[in-house]
Amino acid sequence: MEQLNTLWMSTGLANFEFGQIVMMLVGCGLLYLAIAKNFEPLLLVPMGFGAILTNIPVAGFSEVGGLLHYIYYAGIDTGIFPLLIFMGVGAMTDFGALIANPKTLLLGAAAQFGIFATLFGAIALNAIPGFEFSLQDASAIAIIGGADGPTAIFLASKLAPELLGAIAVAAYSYMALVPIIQPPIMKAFTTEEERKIEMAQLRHVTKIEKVIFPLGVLMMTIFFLPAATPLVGMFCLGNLMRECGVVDRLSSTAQNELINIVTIFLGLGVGSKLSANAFLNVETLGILALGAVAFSIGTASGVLMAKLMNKFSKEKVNPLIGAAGVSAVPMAARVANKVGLEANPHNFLLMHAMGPNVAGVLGSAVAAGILLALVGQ
Amino acid sequence: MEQLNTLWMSTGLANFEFGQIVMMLVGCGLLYLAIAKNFEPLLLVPMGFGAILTNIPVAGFSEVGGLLHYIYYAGIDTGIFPLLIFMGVGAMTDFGALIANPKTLLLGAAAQFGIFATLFGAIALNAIPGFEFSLQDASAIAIIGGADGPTAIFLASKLAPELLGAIAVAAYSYMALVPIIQPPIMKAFTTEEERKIEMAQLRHVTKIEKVIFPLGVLMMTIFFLPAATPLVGMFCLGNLMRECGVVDRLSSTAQNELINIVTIFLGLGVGSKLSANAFLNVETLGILALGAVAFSIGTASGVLMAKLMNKFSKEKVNPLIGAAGVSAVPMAARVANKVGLEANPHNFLLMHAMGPNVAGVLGSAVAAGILLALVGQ
Amino acid sequence: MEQLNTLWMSTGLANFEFGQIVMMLVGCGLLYLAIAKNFEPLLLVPMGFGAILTNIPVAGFSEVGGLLHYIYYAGIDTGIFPLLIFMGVGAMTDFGALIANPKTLLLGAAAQFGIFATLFGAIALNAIPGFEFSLQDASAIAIIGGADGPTAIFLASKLAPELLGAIAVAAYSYMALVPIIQPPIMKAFTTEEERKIEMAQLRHVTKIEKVIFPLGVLMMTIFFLPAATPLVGMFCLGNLMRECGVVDRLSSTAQNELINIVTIFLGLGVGSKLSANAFLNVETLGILALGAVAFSIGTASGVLMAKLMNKFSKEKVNPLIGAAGVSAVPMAARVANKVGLEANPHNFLLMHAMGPNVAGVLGSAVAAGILLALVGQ
Amino acid sequence: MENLTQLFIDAGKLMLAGMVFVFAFLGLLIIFINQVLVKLAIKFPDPVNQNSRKKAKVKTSEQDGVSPQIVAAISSAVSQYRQKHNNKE
Amino acid sequence: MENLTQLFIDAGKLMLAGMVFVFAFLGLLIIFINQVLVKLAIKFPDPVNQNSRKKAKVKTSEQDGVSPQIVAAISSAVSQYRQKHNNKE
Amino acid sequence: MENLTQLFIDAGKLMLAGMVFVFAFLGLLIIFINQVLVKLAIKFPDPVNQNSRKKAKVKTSEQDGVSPQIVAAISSAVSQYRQKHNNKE
Ligand code: NA
Ligand code: NA
Ligand code: NA
Repeated sequence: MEQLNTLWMSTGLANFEFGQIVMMLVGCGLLYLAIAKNFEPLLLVPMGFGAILTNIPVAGFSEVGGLLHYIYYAGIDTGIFPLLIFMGVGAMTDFGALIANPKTLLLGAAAQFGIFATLFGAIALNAIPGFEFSLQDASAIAIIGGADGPTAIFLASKLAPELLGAIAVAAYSYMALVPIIQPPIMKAFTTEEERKIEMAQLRHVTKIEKVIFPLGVLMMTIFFLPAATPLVGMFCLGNLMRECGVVDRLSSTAQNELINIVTIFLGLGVGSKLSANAFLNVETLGILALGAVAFSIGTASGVLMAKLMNKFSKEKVNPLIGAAGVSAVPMAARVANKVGLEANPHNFLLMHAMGPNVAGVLGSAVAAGILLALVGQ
Repeated sequence: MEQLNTLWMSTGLANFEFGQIVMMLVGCGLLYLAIAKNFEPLLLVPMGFGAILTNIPVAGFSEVGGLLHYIYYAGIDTGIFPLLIFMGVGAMTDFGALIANPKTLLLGAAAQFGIFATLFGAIALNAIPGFEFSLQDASAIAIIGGADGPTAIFLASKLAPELLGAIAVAAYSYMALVPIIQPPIMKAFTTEEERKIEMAQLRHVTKIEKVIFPLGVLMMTIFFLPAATPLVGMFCLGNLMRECGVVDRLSSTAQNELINIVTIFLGLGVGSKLSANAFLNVETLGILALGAVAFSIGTASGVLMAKLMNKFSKEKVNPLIGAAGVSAVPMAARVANKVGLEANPHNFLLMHAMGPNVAGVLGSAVAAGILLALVGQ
Repeated sequence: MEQLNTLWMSTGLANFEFGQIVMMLVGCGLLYLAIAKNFEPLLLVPMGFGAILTNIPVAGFSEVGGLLHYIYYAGIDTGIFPLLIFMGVGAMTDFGALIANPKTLLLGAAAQFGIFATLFGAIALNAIPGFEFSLQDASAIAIIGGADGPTAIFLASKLAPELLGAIAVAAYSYMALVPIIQPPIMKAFTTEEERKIEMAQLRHVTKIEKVIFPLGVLMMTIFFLPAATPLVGMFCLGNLMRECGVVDRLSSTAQNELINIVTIFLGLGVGSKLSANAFLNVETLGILALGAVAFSIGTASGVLMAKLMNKFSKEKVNPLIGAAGVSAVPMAARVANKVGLEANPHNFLLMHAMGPNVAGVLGSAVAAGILLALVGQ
Repeated sequence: MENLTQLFIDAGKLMLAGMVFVFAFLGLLIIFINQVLVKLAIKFPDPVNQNSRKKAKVKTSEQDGVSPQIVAAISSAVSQYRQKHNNKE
Repeated sequence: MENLTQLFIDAGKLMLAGMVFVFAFLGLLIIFINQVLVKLAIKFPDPVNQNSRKKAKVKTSEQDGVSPQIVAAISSAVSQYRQKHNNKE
Repeated sequence: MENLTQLFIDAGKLMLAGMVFVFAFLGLLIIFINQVLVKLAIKFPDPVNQNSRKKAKVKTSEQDGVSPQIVAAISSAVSQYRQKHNNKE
């Protein structure tokens, strides 16, 4: 009967390509990591699901007229979704610990070496046949070292959209792996004594400081790095709404319903870039390797910077909190706290580590702006 | 004075066409049913209001630049709104009763005969002068028998957008009329004895079953019916977010704020298709008649299937729950429970009826996929 | 090193134009008024921030591809955002006081003289060299006298988009200044005796009245002024959702999450029109002056109308509540209450003032419709 | 200057037409309220029974010490609270 | 009329193919549940410990009179309430 | 190969310029905090009065047994709960 034949010809079974099957397994793998291993589930659940949907034969989710096509072009290609996420993250961020101990900004700065070293590493990979990363590609890959999801997605969508899928997978996977990647590096670069250092309690930060801070950050970004103002600007808007105290209902919506809605769409849209021909190649392996390198170098740089600061300052800093400079808020700060407690059960570093942690968010947004200004056309 | 004259010439009174007045009364009728009779108010309030707005002379709500024009083309023509609603419905759906008693899937399958019989009936109407339904039109009308709002809107927007208004009115009206349409049919096809059948308590369903179930449904849809993956995929995404336990804030947003926002827009957009020349014709009468037929046949098929199953199985099924196979969640399940209680005051069928009820949702999404695959171009 | 040079050439410092700096200061001024002085912060915080962002050199927020460009053209140029805000405001509005005392509609009508007198005034300004307001421009400016933010933004975006920034600044600033602008005018036009007038308690308003009222308003607008139906229609939809009692979850979303999301975007989008060449000119000064005139005339007209009504009616009206006819809900009603208490400590006018207050919202929406019908092309 | 005179005339006409229309419209609304709504209110008064039934319900549940709705609300609030205070993004 | 006959034949075929497919699909789903899910449920039963631990937790906190989560929920509800009842727009 | 060398040089320059800039930027932020914010904090300390007033308020209401805000919050939570648990879609 021709109807059943037409139906059969329209089935997935009759139309599967090998690469699509593999990519669906990748999508299932992401779902497994998210659900069973709790790897950044808020993004990886929709992203893994999007990876499955985009690889369905015949259905055309990512072709003109398909749902994921609309989502990608309306929200990610334009940069709107990562910027809205960033606004929500800004509304969730408390800069109090950073303002109370501004020196920790240097730790957040040092950890960005993970980004720029990885940029160099990505170019170095070109020496191996099969790799042909342009400076744009290398920059987009390097931002994985920023350990900040929306920043990575924003930059990759501008500089190397065809690598977006792999970069997002790497960025979120390593952010989830922070508790496994960081501790050995932190211990390798510190002595038992250093890990025991206790830090003075942070001073009280007044409301006006918290209100003026995001405006000051925005002004400096305007003066020195306009290319970073989309990211930093939306982040500061969210933070200002949080701290100013007169628009609590907007702040609450930005950090709850709005960020939730956008997260679902962002995940689906990023997942739609996980197609076989964009993901199943040697470059993806290179990106995954470089991502691990980036996190490791960033962690080490933060720790070493803290040790350097201790050479020049009376007030000692526990070098463990330097590792939190990679951002990955608030996971990296919690890791610093945990490793600190292992060395000294009375040493609570969490609040101290929040300083470099949020400094790392600013640092990687600034780094993204530099890359946009220098290699974006 | 020319200003007052210009004002007069721009009034509705000076520009009304007869059809517009009638359609406004139809819109008011929908509002009346929604508010006074509680007919699916969440959709019918915005839809009735949209019907009024779209028929205002001069205002141009549904012309280029008008609000309803934007809503319709951004959200309904693209299919985005019904798919988002379906995601939210998925996040609200508990498949526990279905997994505990999988046989009830057959009831959900049987009830879809309401769809395909109606398809045949719509073509049969062509024998009457004045009706000229294409196979596409007939398919879009038939889906009313699926008793599932977003599925009907999605399919109609793809196959017969000019009939969308009438189809949506029929689908939601009959869904609201389920407590009136179904009981006489249920009683006509069952004996008092059958209605008294008590069913064994359902087994406990574990978390892993509930997590894997939506993924299994999606995989089977991918293998056998990719054309249904937009509907089934978004439904399963919502259900996975609900059950996986790691993205509760996304699941909550999907079933509350997001679905509410989209419902307002969906109702307005569907209402905008209730224009006089699309609605005030004999075809609408045909659609309303066919819709009633579809619900009745679906109900009867579900009941008869249950009786057939009892012929071949030791574990008896109360045939009343077969009627819930048309979906119309959770109204049809409640109706089955109520009719069951009339026959046997100790017989609580609600949980048992939820099985065929949610099976009916899957069944009509599958049926929609079949129609898309076979008659969509 | 060329990289640092490229970076320097891309900094804001190397690219600033004088006008951009001034406009950023204007943006900071709006933020100051919003945060420190509590001037309509829900709109002025995102709007002030948007003014800063749009004036950043190099970043191109409001150019093709920029975030604010997308927001403006998707939401404000189309009119969607102000209409959604208006729907939310409708869902927040209780017409009970107005229905209980319908005479107060005349106060809301009288206060609209502020709009039409200002229209005349704007044309009169053309006598001064430097001003060249068209009838469209004058109408958009005049609507400031409506004391209703979304109405002003909607009309200005249709009639004079290049003046939108200045009009929004004036409208929201004067709305915030209502407690300062109105009392002296109210006292100047009333005697101590009049201010002491106590009013009878309002009758109970039934549910059916509140449900039918928005539909009646919509019908009258359709009959007599279709050009006002976008504004009035969305307002009435929100109000109907509020009062009908069967779609509470839609109503709640419309007055919370949806209005919050749209407010953030609306503020940013309006702020993006605060560019130097559109704002830094003598016309802006004219607009600010005319705005103050509009509020003053509207206040006086409302008060005088109340005194006139007292001449012809036994049941006396406290003329102070006439001032609430300008709308600026609920601030103007509170001001009337406060001034009333000063004259008579036992005289609570708040509920009585809510009648003209919400009548003013309808009145200015009607006035906007008239202007659209007569001077919109 | 002629142009300005014309504009003045137009603005004046607009002012007059506008105020006439606004008063006519809101005046009609007064009639609508007095003629239609008030009569509707008399024909369909608010259902008193339902309210008292509701009150009765509430009373019963309050006699138990804690209303089940309040328990539900609090548990819902707890779950909302937990959700909102999860780790960011 | 020929056209109508053809349509009838097409509709009939569609009906047949559709019902066969729907039953096949949902029938396979039965097999999936019985063969896959049930076995998974046996292999990975719901963690009983965790539940009892949770219950224990709740008990402890209830013994204190007021659970800290309820306090948190109420304060969250209070702040939500305040927010939502701010002056409009 | 020449191309690769050039890329290496570019990457190296980028690395250097980037790290210099990041340190300069965040370093300036330190100065901003120490020079501007700290002084602001001294000039405009957090209003102590307001806090103590708030505390006083809370105390008063707590003395009544149940704060009106908590009552409001619970009733709001109840209505939210009801709404969310309405029948689907
Ligand atoms: Na970072
Ligand atoms: Na169905
Ligand atoms: Na007004």
